[in-house]
Amino acid sequence: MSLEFHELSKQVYDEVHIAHTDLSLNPGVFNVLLGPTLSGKTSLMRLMAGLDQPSTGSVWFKGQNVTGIAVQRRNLAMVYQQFINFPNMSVFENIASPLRIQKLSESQLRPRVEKGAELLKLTPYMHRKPNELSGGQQQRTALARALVKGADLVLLDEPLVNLDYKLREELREELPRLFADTGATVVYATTEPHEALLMGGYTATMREGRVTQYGPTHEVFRKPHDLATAKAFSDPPLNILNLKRTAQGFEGEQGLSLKLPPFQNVPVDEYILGFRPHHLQIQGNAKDILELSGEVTVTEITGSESFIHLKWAEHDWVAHTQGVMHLPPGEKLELYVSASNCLLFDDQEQLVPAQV
Amino acid sequence: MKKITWLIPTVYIVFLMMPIYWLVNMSFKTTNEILGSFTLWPNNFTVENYVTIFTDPTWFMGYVNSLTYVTINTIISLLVALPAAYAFSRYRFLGDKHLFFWLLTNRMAPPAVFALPFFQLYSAIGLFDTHIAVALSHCLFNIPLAVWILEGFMSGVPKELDETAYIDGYSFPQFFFKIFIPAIAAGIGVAAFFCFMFSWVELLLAKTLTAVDVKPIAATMTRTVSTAGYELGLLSAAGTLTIVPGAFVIYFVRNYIAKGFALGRL
Amino acid sequence: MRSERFHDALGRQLLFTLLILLIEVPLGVGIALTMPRQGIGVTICLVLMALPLLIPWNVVGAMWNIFALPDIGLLGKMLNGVGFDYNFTQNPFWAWATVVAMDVWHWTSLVVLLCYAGLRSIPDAYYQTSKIDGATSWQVFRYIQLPKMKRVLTIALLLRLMDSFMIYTEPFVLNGGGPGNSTTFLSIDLVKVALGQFDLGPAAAMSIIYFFVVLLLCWVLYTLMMRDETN
Amino acid sequence: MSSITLKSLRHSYSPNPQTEEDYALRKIDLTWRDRGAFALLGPSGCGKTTLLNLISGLLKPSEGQILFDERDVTTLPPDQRNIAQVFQFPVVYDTMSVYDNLAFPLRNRKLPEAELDERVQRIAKMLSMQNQLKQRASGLTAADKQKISLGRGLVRSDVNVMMFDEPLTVIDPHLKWELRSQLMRLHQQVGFTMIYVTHDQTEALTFADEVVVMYEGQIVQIGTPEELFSKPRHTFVGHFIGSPGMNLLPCEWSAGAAVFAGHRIPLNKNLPHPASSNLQLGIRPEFIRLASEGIPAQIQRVDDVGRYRIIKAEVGGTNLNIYAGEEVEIPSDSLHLDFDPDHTHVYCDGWMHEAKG
Repeated sequence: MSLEFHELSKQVYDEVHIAHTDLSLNPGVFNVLLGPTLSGKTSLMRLMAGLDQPSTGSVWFKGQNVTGIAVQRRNLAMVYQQFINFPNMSVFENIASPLRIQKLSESQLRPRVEKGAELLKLTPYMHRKPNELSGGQQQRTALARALVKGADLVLLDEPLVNLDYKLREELREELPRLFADTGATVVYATTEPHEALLMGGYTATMREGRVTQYGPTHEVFRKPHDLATAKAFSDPPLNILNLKRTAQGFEGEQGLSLKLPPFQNVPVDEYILGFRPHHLQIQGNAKDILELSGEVTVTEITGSESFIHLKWAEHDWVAHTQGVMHLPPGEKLELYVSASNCLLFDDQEQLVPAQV
Repeated sequence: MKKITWLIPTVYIVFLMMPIYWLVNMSFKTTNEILGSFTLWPNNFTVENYVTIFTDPTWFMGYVNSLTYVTINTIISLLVALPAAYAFSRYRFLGDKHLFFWLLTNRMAPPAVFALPFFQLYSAIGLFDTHIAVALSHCLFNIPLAVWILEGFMSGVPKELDETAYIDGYSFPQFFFKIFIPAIAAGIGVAAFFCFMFSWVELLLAKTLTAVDVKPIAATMTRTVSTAGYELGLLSAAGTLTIVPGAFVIYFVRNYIAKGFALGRL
Repeated sequence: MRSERFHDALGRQLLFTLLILLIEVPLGVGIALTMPRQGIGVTICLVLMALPLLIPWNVVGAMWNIFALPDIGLLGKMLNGVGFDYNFTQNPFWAWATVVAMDVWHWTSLVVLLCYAGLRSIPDAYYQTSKIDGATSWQVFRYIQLPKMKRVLTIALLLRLMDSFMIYTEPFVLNGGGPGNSTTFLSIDLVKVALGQFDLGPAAAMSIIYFFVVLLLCWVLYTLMMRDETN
Repeated sequence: MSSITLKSLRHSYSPNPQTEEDYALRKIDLTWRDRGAFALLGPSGCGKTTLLNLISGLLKPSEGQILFDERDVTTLPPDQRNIAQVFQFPVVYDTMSVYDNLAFPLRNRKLPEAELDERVQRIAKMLSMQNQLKQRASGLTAADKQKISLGRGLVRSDVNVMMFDEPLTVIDPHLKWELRSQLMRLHQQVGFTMIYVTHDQTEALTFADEVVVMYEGQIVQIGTPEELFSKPRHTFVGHFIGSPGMNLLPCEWSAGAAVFAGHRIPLNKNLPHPASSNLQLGIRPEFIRLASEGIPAQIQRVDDVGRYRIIKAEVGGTNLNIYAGEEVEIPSDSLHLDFDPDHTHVYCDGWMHEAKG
């Protein structure tokens, strides 16, 4: 295990930024921290970096307790959401800065800086100052500095959020590969579930200062342990339905009957059923457990897919389908969700596993 | 609408320039012409007044003295204000929201009140009539001002810049001198400008704390008024020369002046 | 401290402060609003306007003395030329007018510079939105420029308030606080008592009162101006 | 409400433009019909904000005309054009309450107080801000402030066009969904002509009936989201829209057909011989199917994006992306590809190669 938190918490005055977290991140892999704004991603990263000290608990890196060790003495790199570069230095000097501090000779340093600049397509701008660069180039400079340093731990705090959409797409693909060769443990914070999925590796979902789940990205996505994780990892938002257990099985709001597959027995009466927008289908098949009729409020079309916003009872749902569908508002639609795509949560919002 | 827009500043500038013009005008006149007739420009153009100033050591040493203590003051003020402003911009502590107000209370007390204690203090420790004495006394109101201006500029630099440097491995002094100071160079320029300005224009303390050796130019001029009668031409020439350093400084920091105030925290 | 002389000086001081604030602040705001926003005009305006701030205070006094003298000064000659019986060394009214004019000349630029800086920090989108909303120039001033200038305006007000209490050198050099005591403000009176008559006891007491008057005025002003910001 | 026509519009920020490069906008001809929802899409610096500011009257064009319906408004100031604009960062009058903010444009137009109140209340309800009307605007969150900016436009009945300049930049991803669908619902209710500027393809495509794609000061394509997706007229559009964008494969022309990596690619149309040899084959990842026979390809990597997967494959030294739904079985190393002929296009010097007439 590379980076570990033991009973970590962080409080600033009365505000809890991080609530009691135990976590060990896998070494040498790409880890994504996923959660909405103010869910504690940045606070956690600052504790990882040693920029802030935890209120309780400890941070361990490579088997050593690093709590309280000065930032300068930890071999790490960090890239922020804002474009942070040293304004008085050229791109070359910016990238070279951590190496200069390590007292590398010019001949050792130059090839590394040039290689880093090349990987991030900065070679033509080596002599410019940061304020003479576009936003994308500034952020590439910051990333190159983190890459070249050869740090054991690389922290990327929403580095792509202020960039143009297409540029973001491009860097999103490059980043995991760029850092894969360095052997560093990378932590990447984002608010976008889609980004987490694209980045692959491992994901830790966060909500209200807690890490709700950590594991391989696809496992967390497909088998969230609780409602908070499922919500954090869904874009468009997770569709939700309240259920009650009756003598016959489960019953939804408005007397809706469902053919739920057998779930492990949990001694509670109230449940929440969650299903992702792309699992809410408008064509049925044999495995469907839920059939209902919703009313279209708005349809959004991207050219290849449609987001159909629906109203069912008091709930606002979204169906995300492949293909273009022009549906007028007010139209009634038959909707289907299949059994394998249902997530059932108990009254404590914990996932109820299906019976094997 | 368009016409009024340039008219107001223009009229104002003309108003500002009139007394200055009159001063310059006089400085090129002979005393006889000044007292003898009223002319809008010098009829007998002369640079004699200036020659007198540049050849008489009591005159030009006044300039040297003034510039010396102003420079010393600017340096001391900045050296003290830089760390103080850094603390204010990077850390939160009780009452820092009213920083500006508390710093300003220093300016509320009249220099006249301070003149006497300063006089006694410096006399006691043998600093009386030295450049450093004047420079130190001017720190009283210049340091708060410099702290306030610098704090504004420093708050404009994200604290993530500091952190990036620490993460890169910079120690605090390395970061402060290699990265932070260049990053707020404009702010240092503006703060220096204001220190220079207030030290240069202040007279009461400067006069009280000096006697012979380091008499500032302003005091030399007062002497002219009182002892040599109204040597108006000479006085005007000396006055004109006191405007020159200020004009130079203002020209150098012209692009930062507006910014300097805008960033200050209240 | 029931000295009549002190009360007179304090009264004169308050009147003077009120007068110059009433002139300098609106004038400064007005000039800042009409200043060019870009181009070479900005530099010219800033450099020329800042010039009076950089002149040693006794030179300001001396300069105005020369400028205003009825026989050889441009201002004195002009005013007498258009039929005023202008003589600031003899007539208290003209002495006051001259001292106020001198202060306006000397310090309005500070208000201008501060306000100009405040105005520059308003993003274009605000002006564009107000244009689109159909706001008049007065509304733009009232709802956009004034709120955004509030911070710098507070600074300007406080500085001018304090410094007007400090005013000493300029009127002293101009005409020594006269004629009579008509332009003897608080600071001048203080120095007269302290250094002129070596009456250190009363001078010290006066300084303390002076300090508390300024502190009180500033605090009231500061709290009033900042009230909205905190909640 | 009105239609908007741009006639040979050009704009340069330099006073004496010499070359084409001096123009931030190079000749725009365009008509937007009344009550439509339109988007201007392009990367930063493509001229979309310039175009927006020309329409709102904040800039005067160097050449050309702008018509609202039949009326020439080229020289009119913004307040006489009856437009509303929402900027990237929220603009509110800090010292006013939410109510006064919303009422401001109406008071300036001397609307009777009763009617004004009725309208403000209605808009506040639409924006679900009824309970915040008395609050001071300065204390609100960025999202709420942006809603007010929006509301100040919606409250007016005389608006010819409502314009949005990347209005969701400051909004959290989860709130974006809510605000965007709210905006679309409002559009359906109020029916203003709306123009939405963004660099985010999802925002543009989902919002607009018709999207204008801009690139280096020029319009490269105008079309519905479907058209842009299925028939990109230029390789830039193909690349810019869709994520990942269109696969652009080098190809040759031989005996009336496109040849890619030694394979003749079937097209569903007869194309003349292209004028240039700079040819590319364009096909979107969504339109490549896995088949038992066809073009052989090597799998390099499979990215699981949750809802679907992206197969990164290689054919004769060229990389391409293939879309595979959750249900598709992906073989382990090599596979055969089948290009949908309806959605396979040939690009000549970047522009779509089409049959004449």
